[in-house]
Amino acid sequence: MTADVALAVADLRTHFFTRAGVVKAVDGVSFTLRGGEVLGLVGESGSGKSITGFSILGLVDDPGRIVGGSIRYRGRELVGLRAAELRAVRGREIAMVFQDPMMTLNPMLAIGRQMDLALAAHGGRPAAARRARSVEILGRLGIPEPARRLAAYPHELSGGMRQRVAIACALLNRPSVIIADEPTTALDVSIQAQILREMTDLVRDTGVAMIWISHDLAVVSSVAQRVAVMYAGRIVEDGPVTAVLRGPRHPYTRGLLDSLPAQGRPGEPLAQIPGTTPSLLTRPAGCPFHPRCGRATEPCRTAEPERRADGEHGFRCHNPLPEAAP
Amino acid sequence: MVEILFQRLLQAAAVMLAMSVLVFAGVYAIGNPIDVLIGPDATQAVRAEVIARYGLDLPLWRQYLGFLRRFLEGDFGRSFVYDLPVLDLILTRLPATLELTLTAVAVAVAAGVPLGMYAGYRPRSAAARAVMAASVVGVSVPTFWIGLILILVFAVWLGWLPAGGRGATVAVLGTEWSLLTLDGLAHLVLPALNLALFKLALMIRLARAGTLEIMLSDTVKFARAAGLSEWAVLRHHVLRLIAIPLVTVLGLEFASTVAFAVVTETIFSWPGLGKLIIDSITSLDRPVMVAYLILIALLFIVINLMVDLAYAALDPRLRRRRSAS
Amino acid sequence: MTQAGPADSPLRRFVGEFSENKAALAALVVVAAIVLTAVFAPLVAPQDPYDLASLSLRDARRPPGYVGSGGYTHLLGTDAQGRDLLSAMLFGLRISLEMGLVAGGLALCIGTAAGITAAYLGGRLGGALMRVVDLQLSFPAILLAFVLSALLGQGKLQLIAALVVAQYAYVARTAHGAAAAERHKDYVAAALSTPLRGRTVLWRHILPNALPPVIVVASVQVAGAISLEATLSFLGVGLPPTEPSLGMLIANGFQYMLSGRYWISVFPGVALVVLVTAINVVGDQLRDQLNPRLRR
Amino acid sequence: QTLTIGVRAGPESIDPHYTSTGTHAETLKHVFDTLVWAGDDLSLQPRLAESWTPVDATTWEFKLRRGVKFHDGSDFTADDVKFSIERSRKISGPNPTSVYVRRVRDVTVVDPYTVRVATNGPAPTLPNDFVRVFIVSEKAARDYSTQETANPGFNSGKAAIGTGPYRFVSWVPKDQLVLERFDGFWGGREPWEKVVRKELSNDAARVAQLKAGQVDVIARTPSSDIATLSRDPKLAIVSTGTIYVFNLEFDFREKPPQVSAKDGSPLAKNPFLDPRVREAFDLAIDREALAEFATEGQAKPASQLVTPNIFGYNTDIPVTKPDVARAKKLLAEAGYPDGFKVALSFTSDRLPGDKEVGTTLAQMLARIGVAVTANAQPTALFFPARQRGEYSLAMWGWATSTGEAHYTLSSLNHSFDAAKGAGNYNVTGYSNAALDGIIDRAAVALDEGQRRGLLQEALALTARDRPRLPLVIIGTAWAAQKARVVVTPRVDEDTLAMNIRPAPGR
Amino acid sequence: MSRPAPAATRPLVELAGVSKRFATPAPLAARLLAAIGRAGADHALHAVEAVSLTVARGEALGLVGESGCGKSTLGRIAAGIATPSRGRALVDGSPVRAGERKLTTRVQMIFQDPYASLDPRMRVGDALAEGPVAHGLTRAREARAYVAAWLARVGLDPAFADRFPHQFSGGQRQRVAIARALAMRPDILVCDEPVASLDVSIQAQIVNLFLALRRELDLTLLFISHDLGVVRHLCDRVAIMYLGRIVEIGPVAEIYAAPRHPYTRALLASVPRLVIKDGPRAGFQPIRGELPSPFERPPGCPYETRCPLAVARCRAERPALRPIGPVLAACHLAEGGPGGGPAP
Ligand SMILES: Nc1ncnc2c1ncn2[C@@H]1O[C@H](COP(=O)(O)OP(=O)(O)OP(=O)(O)O)[C@@H](O)[C@H]1O
Ligand SMILES: Nc1ncnc2c1ncn2[C@@H]1O[C@H](COP(=O)(O)OP(=O)(O)OP(=O)(O)O)[C@@H](O)[C@H]1O
Ligand SMILES: [Mg+2]
Ligand SMILES: [Mg+2]
Repeated sequence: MTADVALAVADLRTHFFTRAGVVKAVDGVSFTLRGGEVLGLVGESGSGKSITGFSILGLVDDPGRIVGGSIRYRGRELVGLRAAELRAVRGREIAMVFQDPMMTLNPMLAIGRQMDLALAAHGGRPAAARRARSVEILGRLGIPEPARRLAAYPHELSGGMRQRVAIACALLNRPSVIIADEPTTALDVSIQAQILREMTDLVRDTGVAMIWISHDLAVVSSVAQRVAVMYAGRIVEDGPVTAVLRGPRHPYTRGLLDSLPAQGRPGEPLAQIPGTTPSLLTRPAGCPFHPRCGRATEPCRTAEPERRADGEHGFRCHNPLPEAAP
Repeated sequence: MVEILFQRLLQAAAVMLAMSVLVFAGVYAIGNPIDVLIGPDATQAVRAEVIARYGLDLPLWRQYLGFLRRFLEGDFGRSFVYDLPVLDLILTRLPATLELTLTAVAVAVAAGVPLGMYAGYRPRSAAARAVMAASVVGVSVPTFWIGLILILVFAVWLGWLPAGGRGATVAVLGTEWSLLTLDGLAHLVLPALNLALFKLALMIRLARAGTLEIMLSDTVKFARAAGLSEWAVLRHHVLRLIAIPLVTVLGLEFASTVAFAVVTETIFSWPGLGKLIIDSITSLDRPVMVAYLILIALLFIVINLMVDLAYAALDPRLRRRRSAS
Repeated sequence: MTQAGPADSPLRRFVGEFSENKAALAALVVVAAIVLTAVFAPLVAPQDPYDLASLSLRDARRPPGYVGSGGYTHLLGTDAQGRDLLSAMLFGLRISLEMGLVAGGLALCIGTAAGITAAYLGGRLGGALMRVVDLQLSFPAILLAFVLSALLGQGKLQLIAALVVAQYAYVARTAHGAAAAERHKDYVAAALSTPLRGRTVLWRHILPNALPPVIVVASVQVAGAISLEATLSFLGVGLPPTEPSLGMLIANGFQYMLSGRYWISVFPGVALVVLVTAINVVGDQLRDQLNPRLRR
Repeated sequence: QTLTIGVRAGPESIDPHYTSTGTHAETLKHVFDTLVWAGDDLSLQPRLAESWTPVDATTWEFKLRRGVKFHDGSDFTADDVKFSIERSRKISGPNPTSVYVRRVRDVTVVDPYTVRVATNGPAPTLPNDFVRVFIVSEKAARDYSTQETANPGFNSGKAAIGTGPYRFVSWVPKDQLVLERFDGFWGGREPWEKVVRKELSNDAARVAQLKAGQVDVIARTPSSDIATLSRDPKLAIVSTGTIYVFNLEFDFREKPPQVSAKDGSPLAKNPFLDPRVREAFDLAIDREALAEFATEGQAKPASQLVTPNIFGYNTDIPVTKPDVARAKKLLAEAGYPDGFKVALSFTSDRLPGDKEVGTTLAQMLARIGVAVTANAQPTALFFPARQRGEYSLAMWGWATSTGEAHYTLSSLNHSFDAAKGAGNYNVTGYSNAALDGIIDRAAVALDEGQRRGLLQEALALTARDRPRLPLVIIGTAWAAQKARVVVTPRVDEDTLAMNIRPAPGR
Repeated sequence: MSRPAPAATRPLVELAGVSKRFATPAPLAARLLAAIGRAGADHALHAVEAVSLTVARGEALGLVGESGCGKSTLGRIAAGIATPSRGRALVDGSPVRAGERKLTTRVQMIFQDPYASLDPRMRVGDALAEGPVAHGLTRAREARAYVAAWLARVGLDPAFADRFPHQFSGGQRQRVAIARALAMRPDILVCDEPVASLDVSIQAQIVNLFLALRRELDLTLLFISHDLGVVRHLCDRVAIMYLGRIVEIGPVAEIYAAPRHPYTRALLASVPRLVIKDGPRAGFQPIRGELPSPFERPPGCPYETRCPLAVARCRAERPALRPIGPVLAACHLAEGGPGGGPAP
């Protein structure tokens, strides 16, 4: 099984050294991603999902820094690589897609040009071959008349098409890992459905591994095989998606599920998680979720829970919820 | 097309009208040009005769209407001082000024944009700070002073370059250009540099501000995530994105470039429009002033038009909307 | 981000951030020192350059260190009128600062008002207003100043008027750009939908939000005003020669540059560069700090 | 062999009759000759006329030089003289050359080498006027002698045919004039094959180009640079006094616009009407100091409005010695123990040292308790404002360009009289009947000795009454590449290629 | 449906045939290029076309549709922020807006992005007090207490009045925006995607707040969202928009249970559902085809280009909204009777 691991992140810590203090955006994240697997990364806003993604690619902006941990891509350590070596990994081995395609695509360049730049960055191929590859990928993603589209500018495309172009850019160099950071959040449901469909097909057909970052549990549940729930910079629960969603062991995951409107009856108040997101600057001692947790006990206030596992289903909680009946 | 051109022409006409009224009123308020031009020994009779000959005895509005009428017939009038058609006087000097200002702008862009982009790319580096500090000096030190220092250093002390004048020229398409001869280029270097310094500082600042902002954008992050080298990111993405504000400001700054050319041309004895206009101001040569300002207004409008076209060339959003299928 | 503690007052944070840039802090200290010496010039300066009777022509154009007929050492030498250059510079700084601040301030007010109003009005009316501003920009400032001082005569007020007319257009454009961007933001729509009166929204919401870039431009404009004033002096339409501004001193000393009496022009030049550089460095830091995207 | 000269300003046209500006005449002296020549010290010398004599009170006869050729090879004759004199009446730019022939009634060709000029009334100084009357070729210029055709004809070179030592090649206004040697010049070949006159109006630019070796000679070297330039072993400085004298003029009108008490309140009457005040001002001025410090030794103290080489100069008038104590006393006696306030206006860009002298004057007047605000103005603003009578105290330079004092006295100090054409430049309202009488008599005195006496008397009277105070005589200097050229100075500041010779040993 | 529909009184909000066109003023260069034939000149953009709808007092109407279909524009017209190009927006029979001025304080709006809708340089207390003071709802002296009361009402600490918007979290900011709208004591609240930018746990708080406000203040809501789940939870009726038009409108339960319009059906099918069962997952059934450009409208049914069922008539004739069972739908193929949509 280990041979099949595409990406192994262990105890990753990425901190931002701001004037106000050190923001521990990612603070001890560990997970593994197998080839051909989709890992959903969920959690509320600001819990460190995106920074985890950026850390893997070495794209953390000033004043942020990876202060500890390891990221192994197919057994090769990425933390501490030189800039040029990292650049060779980016796009070639691990690619990334961002939330808002309008912000990520350069409005001043034709999409063909942008794809060409991404291809040329990894060298070698003649221009005609690069063009053919671009056309191929666009076609693969269900864009009609891909050859003609190369000359189009982002503003000439609909939102859904733009996002497909962004995804195409990520796929160009046949990476084996894709980090998709909320790629459908900016889109409305009907387009989101299209993209989800194409991405699942893609994973099935090419065997690429994917980290799908989202805060929409429903989306994650329909694309991912495994899920990791982040809270305040670390993963509090992880495991096969059905197991976690059917029987969450961590109260935070439970709270997330309960607050979905689909869970309540129309017109009735929804269940909500009390309190507010903790500041990553002054993280509460013990379990970071304890101020909002109905099940918190004394150890929660003092001791940080270690990951416990129940088969493939892991969680960090002193008082986990009971296992759901299968 | 016709409508747009018409609109632009109308705008040009309005600007020119305003300019000419301003100059007429201004010169009128300063005094009678003849008082500057005429010798002290001229009798009252001669003085009156000359004033009448130049039409300066008429009420201002009649002088102005006369000017307008002739202008509409395509006659800009003749210089009080030289009795030459003003248009000839200006057109023979225009190439020199254009050559100077365009070279200066080119230098400013060619040097300012890369420097500014570097300063924006590594804002906290010592080199970037040095560039920014130097650019401050560029905007703060008066042009005439820098000009003299340049002359002192490069012409007088080192003797590398001529201290002034235009040097050999080559006629191309009926106008003389010094850009095309070695001697001409040697003469062009210092004044162009002098004039460029101010713009250079501006370009550096603009390019830095734009780069600083864009380096933080998702576009750049996405490009980096695709494995693009930093050079490719700067060259292909950032440069494209900062081009539009740069072009806008350049267009706007054109008028001031020409204005500072006045100073530079004076220091370097550059036979361009700037020297002509300063001299015509000091001799109250009204027809030259009016024609010059009208020309500048025209130039400004043309530049604005070109900026708009450059927008269209640079910004695909302004280009043709391809139909969806 | 959102986790700002309540104790973290914006001002404190601002000051803290500012003082982190050592260069900017130093520049601020320089500006403050210069302003102070300028304000207290009459107390600091060895000589009163306005008192013509106290000047002696025999002391004219003496190099730094010369002991003049007044019995004291001219640390920076004397100028063409026998003025102690140090004193002249101190007083000159005063005038330059005054001119820069007054002209810059007026240009700021007028330009902001014009730009913001045009942005608020929008449409044809606002467009027409901005056309006027464009027209102003097309008219070379130097010529404008020349005509103005010819019209109004020589003097500080006239020069300030000329500088303001020459510079307000830049502020107006910046203000217009900033305000036009703010104009279409939701908080303006929200205020208008209350409904509040247009004027109220203009002053209370649009103005404060459009101001930061304008202030930065203004800090450059103060420097620009000082430098433009020097250029006008060079062209012969500056201040009266008995009221030496820094620019005036530089322009007057210009003719001695080739003859090796560098100090008459260089010392005021250096003072001008230091002052303007310091103002600009402070302005740059302010700009970077006011840019929320560069915030940490 | 090319000679490159850097001058302040060049011609305004190639037509010598177009305008009477000094620099215009200076330039065209290379191409065209005059009947009478003003020598380096302004003494009258034969040129195209070998001699001139008054035939009667209103007629002068000029004997012309023989064997003179125009640049096109044709002969110079009396017809060309008649044509040229008449032409200079018809052609007129902003500054008509007709002033030089205003006293000419008509011209008669006696024979090809003799002309007679009849004048309106006695014109003893006609030869002085003729120093500026250029002779053009009738043949070449006939078709270019209307207001419209003159400039195009001459500027294109078609009509620019003279008898001078150089012929016209090309001219770009405000840039440069190119001349080449005329081998058929009657006075012998010039040493320079080609002469380039560059207009370098900015002082620093001129000096810089000289230092950079781009020009051989520059005219009007800035006084501030003379000391350094003369220390340069490669350069030589030649200087001379000029015919320019700075003067300080008082306002004689009842209500002077720029005079007030020190607190700004109006004064009961114009203080300048009191001779004691004018004397006090005279005594306040240290002319030695002005000359030595304000102009860095380039100027000389002046005792009167004309310079020593001018006809009519009065050697008996001394330079006023400064006496601050007495000046203060006189002011007190006149009723101004605390002085008063006045604006002193002066040109700032016209003549070497004008700004410095102006500001220095302000200092000197401050010493006797007069509060002076210095108002330095560009020429373009100064003269129109002065003409409008806006100034109450003005300082500016005047040149006796005709070489005789009558010109100066009648223009500046004679009462303004439009009919007589007198006092053309007197805008101060000064009027002194006695002085007017002397000046008028000098105008028609044919006898040189008598005329000289009258002019000297008028100058003496002026020195006593002080309508305006002479300050300093302006000096001028040429700087040249020592190894290449030698310059002989001229008091009228003309920079002529004819006065520049290759350095010996070259 | 959890609550009986309010009694059929006279509607409180009435939009009568409103349209909104944006005459996109092309930049000069574009026009210039257009003039020399390099580009097609831009047409006016129809953001909203001939929409008529009513909302009864106390009712909550959800407005759902694809991004860019004109929801916000319609909301802005209803709230009196934008002037319709044609048609009128009425509250209680009187116009909301005349010329460039909004006339009433009875309609208030909550904007899509709470951060953008708060003046970043104004303390929220001042922002909240500004409107009520200007309209005499409270006096300047009492404004603090007034503001504090409303902050408390939306569940915020009254001490927050002295903070700046950036010092709040997303959910708190949205509450501030709600408090600002409520402080004007409106009868009608137009909410433009108030939960779209929030994540689930905060979204639940806001949804609960709206539920409470409806109950306690008898507010009438126009609730814009593309989150079908939230709309179902909160609203009585729902209107589905497509390309500036309403294609279906009716009671929430009816429409969710049996959508008549093929677009509504596709939309509902696209909503991702939480999958908690093991085994193969149901594939998505995304809407095929592309959205036509809002600049170039097809003459027939706007949905025709993507509709799997389209027939010739759909291409030629634009369907009108007509009653089909308990709902109104604009589809030629929809039939009356329960669940009587066109057969897939
Ligand atoms: N440049 C920065 N400086 C300081 N803190 C930062 C910076 N960038 C991110 N952070 C902090 O890191 C934390 C994690 O941010 P991240 O973007 O990973 O959150 P996220 O889980 O992706 O949230 P969202 O769902 O909103 O995208 C945030 O709390 C944020 O405050
Ligand atoms: N001020 C405007 N000028 C020009 N076009 C506009 C303007 N406002 C909106 N539009 C256009 O009108 C159409 C409808 O916009 P609107 O904001 O109402 O959509 P929406 O349904 O609210 O979309 P979203 O879900 O993205 O908020 C869009 O195509 C939009 O581009
Ligand atoms: Mg994120
Ligand atoms: Mg919207």
